[in-house]
Amino acid sequence: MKPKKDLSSHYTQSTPNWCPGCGNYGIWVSLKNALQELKLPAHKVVLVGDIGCSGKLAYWTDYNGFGSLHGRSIPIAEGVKIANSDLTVIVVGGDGGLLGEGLQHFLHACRRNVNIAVVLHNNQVYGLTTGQTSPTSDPGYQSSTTPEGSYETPLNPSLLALTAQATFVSASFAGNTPHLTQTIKSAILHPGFALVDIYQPCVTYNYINTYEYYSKRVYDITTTPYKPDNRFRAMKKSMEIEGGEKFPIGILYQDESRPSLQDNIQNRVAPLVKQSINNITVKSLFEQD
Amino acid sequence: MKPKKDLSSHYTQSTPNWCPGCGNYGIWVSLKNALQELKLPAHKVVLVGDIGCSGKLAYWTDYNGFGSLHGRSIPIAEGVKIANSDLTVIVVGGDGGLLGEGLQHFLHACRRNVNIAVVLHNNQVYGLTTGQTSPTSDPGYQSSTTPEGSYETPLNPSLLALTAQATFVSASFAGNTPHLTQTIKSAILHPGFALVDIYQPCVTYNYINTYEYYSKRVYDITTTPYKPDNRFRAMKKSMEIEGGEKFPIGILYQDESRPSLQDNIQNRVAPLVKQSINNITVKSLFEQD
Amino acid sequence: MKLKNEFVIAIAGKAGQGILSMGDFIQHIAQNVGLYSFVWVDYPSLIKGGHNVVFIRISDTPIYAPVEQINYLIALDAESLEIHWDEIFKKGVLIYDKDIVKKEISQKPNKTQPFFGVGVPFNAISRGINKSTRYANTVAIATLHYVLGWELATYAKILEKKFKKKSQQIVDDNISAMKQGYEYAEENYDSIFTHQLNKGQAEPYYSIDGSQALAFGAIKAGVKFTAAYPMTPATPIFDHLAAHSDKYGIIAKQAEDEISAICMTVGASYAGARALTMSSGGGFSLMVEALGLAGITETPLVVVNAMRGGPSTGLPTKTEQSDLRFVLHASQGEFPRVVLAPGDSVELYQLIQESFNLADLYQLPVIVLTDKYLATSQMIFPKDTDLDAISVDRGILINSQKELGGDEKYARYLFTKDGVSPRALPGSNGITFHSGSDEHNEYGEICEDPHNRVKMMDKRMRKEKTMLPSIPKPKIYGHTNADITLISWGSTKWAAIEAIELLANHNILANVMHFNYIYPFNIAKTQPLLDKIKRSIIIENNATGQFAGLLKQYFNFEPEHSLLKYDGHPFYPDEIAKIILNQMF
Amino acid sequence: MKLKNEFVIAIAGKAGQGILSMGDFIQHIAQNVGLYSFVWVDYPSLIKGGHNVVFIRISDTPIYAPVEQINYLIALDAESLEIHWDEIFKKGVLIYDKDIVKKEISQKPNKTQPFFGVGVPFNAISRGINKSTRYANTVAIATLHYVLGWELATYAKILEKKFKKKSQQIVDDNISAMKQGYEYAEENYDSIFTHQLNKGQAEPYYSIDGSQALAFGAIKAGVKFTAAYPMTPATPIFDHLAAHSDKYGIIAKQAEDEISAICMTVGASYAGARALTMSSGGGFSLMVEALGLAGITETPLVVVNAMRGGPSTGLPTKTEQSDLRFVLHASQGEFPRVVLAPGDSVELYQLIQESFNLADLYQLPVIVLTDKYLATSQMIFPKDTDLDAISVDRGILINSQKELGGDEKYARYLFTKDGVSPRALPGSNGITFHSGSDEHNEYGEICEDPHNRVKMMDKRMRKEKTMLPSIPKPKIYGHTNADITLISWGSTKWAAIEAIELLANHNILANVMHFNYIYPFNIAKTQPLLDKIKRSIIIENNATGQFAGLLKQYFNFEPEHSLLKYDGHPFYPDEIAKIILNQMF
Ligand SMILES: Cc1ncc(C[n+]2csc(CCOP(=O)(O)OP(=O)(O)O)c2C)c(N)n1
Ligand SMILES: Cc1ncc(C[n+]2csc(CCOP(=O)(O)OP(=O)(O)O)c2C)c(N)n1
Ligand code: SF4
Ligand code: SF4
Ligand SMILES: [Mg+2]
Ligand SMILES: [Mg+2]
Repeated sequence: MKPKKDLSSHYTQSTPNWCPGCGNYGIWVSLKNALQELKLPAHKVVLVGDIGCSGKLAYWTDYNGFGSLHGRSIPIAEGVKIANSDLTVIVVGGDGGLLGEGLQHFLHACRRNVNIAVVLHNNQVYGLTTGQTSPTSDPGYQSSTTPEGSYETPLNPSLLALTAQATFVSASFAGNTPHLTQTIKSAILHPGFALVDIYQPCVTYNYINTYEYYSKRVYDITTTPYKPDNRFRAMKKSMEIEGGEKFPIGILYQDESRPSLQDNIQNRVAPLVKQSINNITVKSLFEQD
Repeated sequence: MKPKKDLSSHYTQSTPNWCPGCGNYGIWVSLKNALQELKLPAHKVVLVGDIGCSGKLAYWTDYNGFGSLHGRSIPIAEGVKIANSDLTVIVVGGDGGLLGEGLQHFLHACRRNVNIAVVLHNNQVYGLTTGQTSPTSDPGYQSSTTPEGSYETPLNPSLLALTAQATFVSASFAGNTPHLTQTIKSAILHPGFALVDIYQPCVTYNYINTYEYYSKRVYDITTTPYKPDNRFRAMKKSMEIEGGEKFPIGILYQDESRPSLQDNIQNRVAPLVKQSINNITVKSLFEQD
Repeated sequence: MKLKNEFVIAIAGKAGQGILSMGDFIQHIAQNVGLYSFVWVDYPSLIKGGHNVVFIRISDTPIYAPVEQINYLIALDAESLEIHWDEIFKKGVLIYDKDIVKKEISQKPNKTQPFFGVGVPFNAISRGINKSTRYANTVAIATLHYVLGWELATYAKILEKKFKKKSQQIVDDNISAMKQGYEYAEENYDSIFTHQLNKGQAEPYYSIDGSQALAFGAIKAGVKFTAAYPMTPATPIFDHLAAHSDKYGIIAKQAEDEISAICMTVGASYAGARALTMSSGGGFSLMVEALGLAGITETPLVVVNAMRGGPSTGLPTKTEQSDLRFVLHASQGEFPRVVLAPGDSVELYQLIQESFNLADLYQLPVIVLTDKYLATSQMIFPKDTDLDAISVDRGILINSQKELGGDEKYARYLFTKDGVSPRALPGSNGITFHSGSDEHNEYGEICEDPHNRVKMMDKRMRKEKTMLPSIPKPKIYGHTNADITLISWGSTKWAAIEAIELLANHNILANVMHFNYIYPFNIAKTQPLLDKIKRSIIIENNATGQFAGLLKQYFNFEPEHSLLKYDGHPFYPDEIAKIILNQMF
Repeated sequence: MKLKNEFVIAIAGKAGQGILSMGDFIQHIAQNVGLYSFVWVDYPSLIKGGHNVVFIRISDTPIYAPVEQINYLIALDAESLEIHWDEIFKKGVLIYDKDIVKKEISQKPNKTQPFFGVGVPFNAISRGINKSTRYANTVAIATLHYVLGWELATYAKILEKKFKKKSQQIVDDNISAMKQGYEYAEENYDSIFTHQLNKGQAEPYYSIDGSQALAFGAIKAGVKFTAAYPMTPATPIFDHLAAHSDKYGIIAKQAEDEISAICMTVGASYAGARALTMSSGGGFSLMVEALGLAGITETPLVVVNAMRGGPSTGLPTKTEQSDLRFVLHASQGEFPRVVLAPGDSVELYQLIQESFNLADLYQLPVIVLTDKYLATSQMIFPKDTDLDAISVDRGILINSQKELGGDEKYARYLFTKDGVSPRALPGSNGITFHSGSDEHNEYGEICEDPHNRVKMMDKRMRKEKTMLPSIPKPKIYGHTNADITLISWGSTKWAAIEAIELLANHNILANVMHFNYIYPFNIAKTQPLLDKIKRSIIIENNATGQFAGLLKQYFNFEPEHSLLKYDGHPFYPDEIAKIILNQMF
């Protein structure tokens, strides 16, 4: 295929422009690797980006990308998936959008067990708006909006997802792309709602939760006897991070038995975009009254 | 004091008009008893009502009442409390408003540990809009919006609150007014965010979760060795309801040690409504630049 | 005001007393004997109790509007009697339960009681049959039959039809309740036939409410996905779609809030399904941001706003037309949109289909305004209406790289003369593309170049002009050059049209100019019509004359008189006529 | 276009290269030597990299607007040079880093390079000092000094003041970087004084941006609570309030979303604290529902919408005036509101105070429109401005049953002539009351009575008339009866006013009619002014002429010409003058 007409200008953001060293690069690479290794045809994949540094990723791959609204990427992804179940639908967004502005959507998508994968770029800060405190910021975190330091306890994404009965809950680290690639693959393959909570250093604004900080604390749960088959045990495991010292990464919980939204609707209606709508007759609706 | 001018007409809702037998009457009585027993002067209490059958309660006591918006009673209550900490601020709302429309506010108020009590009229249905499925409706619940039966797993209010680190989490039953009165009293006295999740029969639309249904299943945890001093144990306890057979009522968890929002701000700022604003000088702000 | 050959039956009582189904029975009976009917309701925002009324207007000529008159009142409780005492017409009839209404009611009219009184022990008779009050309403309807001089055959048939699914016992009990009620009235009251209207030759029609008309139209248009959050009076539309979802292959999803509802809808539409969301003003308020998302991503979107009394929670169960300016300007920034306001069941059925076509053809959001009055009134929908008149037009859709012809990289936002860029759906073979809410270049890449910005804004805005051929001028009802023109939009249509005849009785030649395509205006086609108007009055169910403001802004047209109503109730033809007579002639 | 005795310095580079602080230094220096300054910025929506520019306009006469000219360009990277090459004025000067800019630059102007070139090894010199490029910007500013013929004393003082808190070492390093840069330029380039502007007699002024002006005004007005969710370009207002919260007893709460932000604000205001929330259009979209809550509960509310390029996410860091109609009609139903649009730092400081008074006096929501341009531009704020000119007026507040006089039960929504009901706060001794979003009677009880409904609607709407005395007419700048009137609103004020002089150079007598009170209009006072206009042009930073639409609707006034700009940038006086000259004369 011909390359794009050259529309590039100093004003066009055609390629990744995250800050040098930003953890988003690691997520970007891992996501692309995961999709490649899964051999998914590009036109059958849709990345729905939230608004934030993280969400821009949706514009920067050769897959379909839809840059949505801050906090609303999940319900938009749900609509895309329900309309065309042949598509692999992946949400890329940040802790501010998915756990602040759009927290309700995140939790309701969990209980709905809708077949999308949510890639949470958790940098514990609002990046694109220049460093404000986020729902996952550490206690005491100082920023222009909390000069006195935040006194709200951080939200725990994995624990929240488990509480709302998500069927796939995992965590990974932007600094460990092989692990992240694997985890994203499993999330995409999971038949239902899947969360990948990714510790993502923001090198420009977050001087606390750095590469070094995470590297010291993350550990791969597959190196432990842990089994991801019990929701309650998974909760306990996910709560380890609340101490701020140990960050388990890997699949914390997976339940493939619970019917997904897809399972629940496909036996009732044909794939929506496949139905012909040209000669629908409604007379019977008028008559039955 | 003189009585109100008689404005009553067939069109005025001056007194409770819930359906005969509605669980809201039990909550109404219990809340009034609790406030009376606490001897709080009427003018120092503000009930913030959500929109729903439940929220109308705010219009129907001799305390101050503010009928807010569907799903928004919590942030409004937060604003009231922050502005005037002398007020006792209580939210009355339903499962639809507080766990659907306004779920994000509920969880963020928990982590904020703001000093309000939330009285959740949990009838597992949307009452005022005539019986649709709610976030706490049982799996398979049928309504006009889910004729095929709901296939989303219900949310667990207490578990959610605990996940978000609420410092007071309790449950009670509209059919047990003495217990409910006690529980609401403890919630109001708690120094921080307090949830009272109330099983409330909706006699008109919910034929599953009836008085009988709950009466059979609720049990007072004070009759067991259970101690409400451990968050993780409280989670386990709160999850009993997910089986649909056992509904523990009473205080599931209380932590009075964590500083409340009030504790965090009062040492920094004088009560907002008490400050005089008549002769504020700002010259120094211009100068420092 | 003089009566046509028609009358109004009002059934009043508390929510939960089953007055709606009584209304249905009576409407069915009238329809079965060849009479026209129009049914509207008035109820408060609470579940049980309160004061509820269903009005059934019956006539041997077509009728499409509510009127302010009660010829026959069936009072199911004492309160209803108090409330409506003064509204019952002279020589009208009050039908009540002897045992419930303690007040002394005389059989014949007198000074203090200008109407007849017919008291029958509805509940006692019912109890006599099965120890419950279950059949009291049947007794009441039977009594009405006696009063109207209707024979019971039709009613019996309908009872049979309705209840035999349940059990023969119930059918028999109903029949005997019916007979006993009729006989009791017959024995105790001499017949009063104030109206000799017991049959007619009505053209066959369906009696459906606005929510059904809109839902049926959406189904016809091929809606495959709908998401919504419950809100009066929009919910019934969703319920109808949900009820027929399996048959028509529709997914109807109740969302956690309206933000999610509209976002799911945008997502589904982006993916290629015709998608609809609906709410009332409060829910629409939460949809405002995503409306702009559809605007800049050029995603087809149809949103129904079923208006009710505002502001805020306001009057949840009352009617109003006060969201016009709001929906017209909702969301930050500027993008093209369409606003439609159907005026009756047929327009609802057809314009919702047009909405889906417009949304697809021009890739923009279309907002359909309806209101509580339209949503809940059972209107005449002529059976000879061509249900297939409007065919589906999805606009330019690219389904594969092949269709692009050549190996050009697909550009979602290609600059085109008419502003419409060929649309591909995600999943199209060999095509991938980007789109989003940031300002973008032709490829959908984030682009802040000022020149590209202006070109892209102009491309989007151009669509407003491009669509003008699809935008008709307002319809005129009545004499083309009348002395006075009544201007209506949306639901005020028929109250205005029926006023024409009432004015004719006073030798005033009136016509109605009805707008149902609200924005964009086809100014070229519309201005001449407005310029031709001699005298004018605009009729709006709001307090600030919102549509009048548009006429001023876009046509420099100022109606001579403006009739605004914002008490929560729809317009009645006679109140319109009265105002015109008293204040303009 | 002829130059006044003024010039513009542009500093261009990547985000993260510290161009903003360079701008501050230069602005401070100019101010210190008695010159006027105006600083504006242009940057993309990304964190690091991208192309950022800060413009410092310097003059010996007051200046309040950006101009489209670059006399001196300090290019911190090669790309900046490419982008601005053609914009550097004839005889202007390019200041660059020899080692970074590979391109051949000649010292003297020539055909291909109409400007002078002064290359100094910014980074090399810095590295020479402490092995880092930390002092490169100091070198660049020193070079500018040589080029401008400014002596270094002031700069040295400012460096000293700024850095001595950090360490004497840093001060010394900066000073030597400064000296070396200056000497290098001196040795290698002969002096080019294109402007003899190295001191002036400027009236003392503060140089503050719109966000500061607004925040300071809010603090002055006694704002005690603010809640917001971060959004460009509104966030800085919140940040300033947060920064000074301890000193002024303010609680500044970052909320989980904008819905919570406005709801907390309404709650705080209901409880009696002056409360403020702010966002840009996207966040405002989410505040729409609660705006109506404030409307019907008659709770004072002040909301700032700092506009940016729309629709949707649009152009997050660019300026636009495209939310006017949106905020004017936002939320379902009808209720009175006020919309203000300040045009400069002093108006921002004052009108935000007026907003709090209006909100309290008439118990309604007030929306203040600003934009990215106002929010981020450092404007002249004359030191002799009376900072205490506007005193706090909270309207009628009842603090106890006693004040009610007598033992009448307090009615929150008492029907009054002017529509304003005496307001009590919760917690007032002996008083309890109900209020809410449902339509209500005088006691705030839910009431659907049609008569009460109409009275209560009329009571609320009446406040729009009641407040008219508080609403001034638009201000006229320039000759009272000019040949042409430039109509501005909000941030287009000064570009228009400065155009007057440019037009005067062409013997065109122009004036400016500036609107900062947008709604409600004081029609009686304003119509005569509009009627007096001979010829007119309206200037708006949007694509559809939103304010022009209002003038048409409310005054039947149509400007002869309309100048619309929607490329994300503010207006420049000379582009306005050019258009008028080319298209109207
Ligand atoms: C409705 C709305 N509110 C606020 C914003 C401004 N905004 C853009 S990005 C962002 C937060 C980004 O934080 P996060 O979601 O964690 O993403 P990150 O940049 O950290 O990857 C905000 C508040 C917006 N675009 N829309
Ligand atoms: C923004 C908005 N959406 C929807 C509604 C309509 N509405 C009113 S009450 C209600 C739900 C009531 O359910 P719940 O919150 O559980 O209260 P309940 O009536 O069951 O006590 C809804 C959806 C509304 N008033 N506002
Ligand atoms: S601000 Fe932080 S998150 Fe955003 S691009 Fe820079 S480093 Fe990455
Ligand atoms: S509908 Fe249900 S919740 Fe509402 S008043 Fe009736 S019984 Fe109570
Ligand atoms: Mg983040
Ligand atoms: Mg409920």
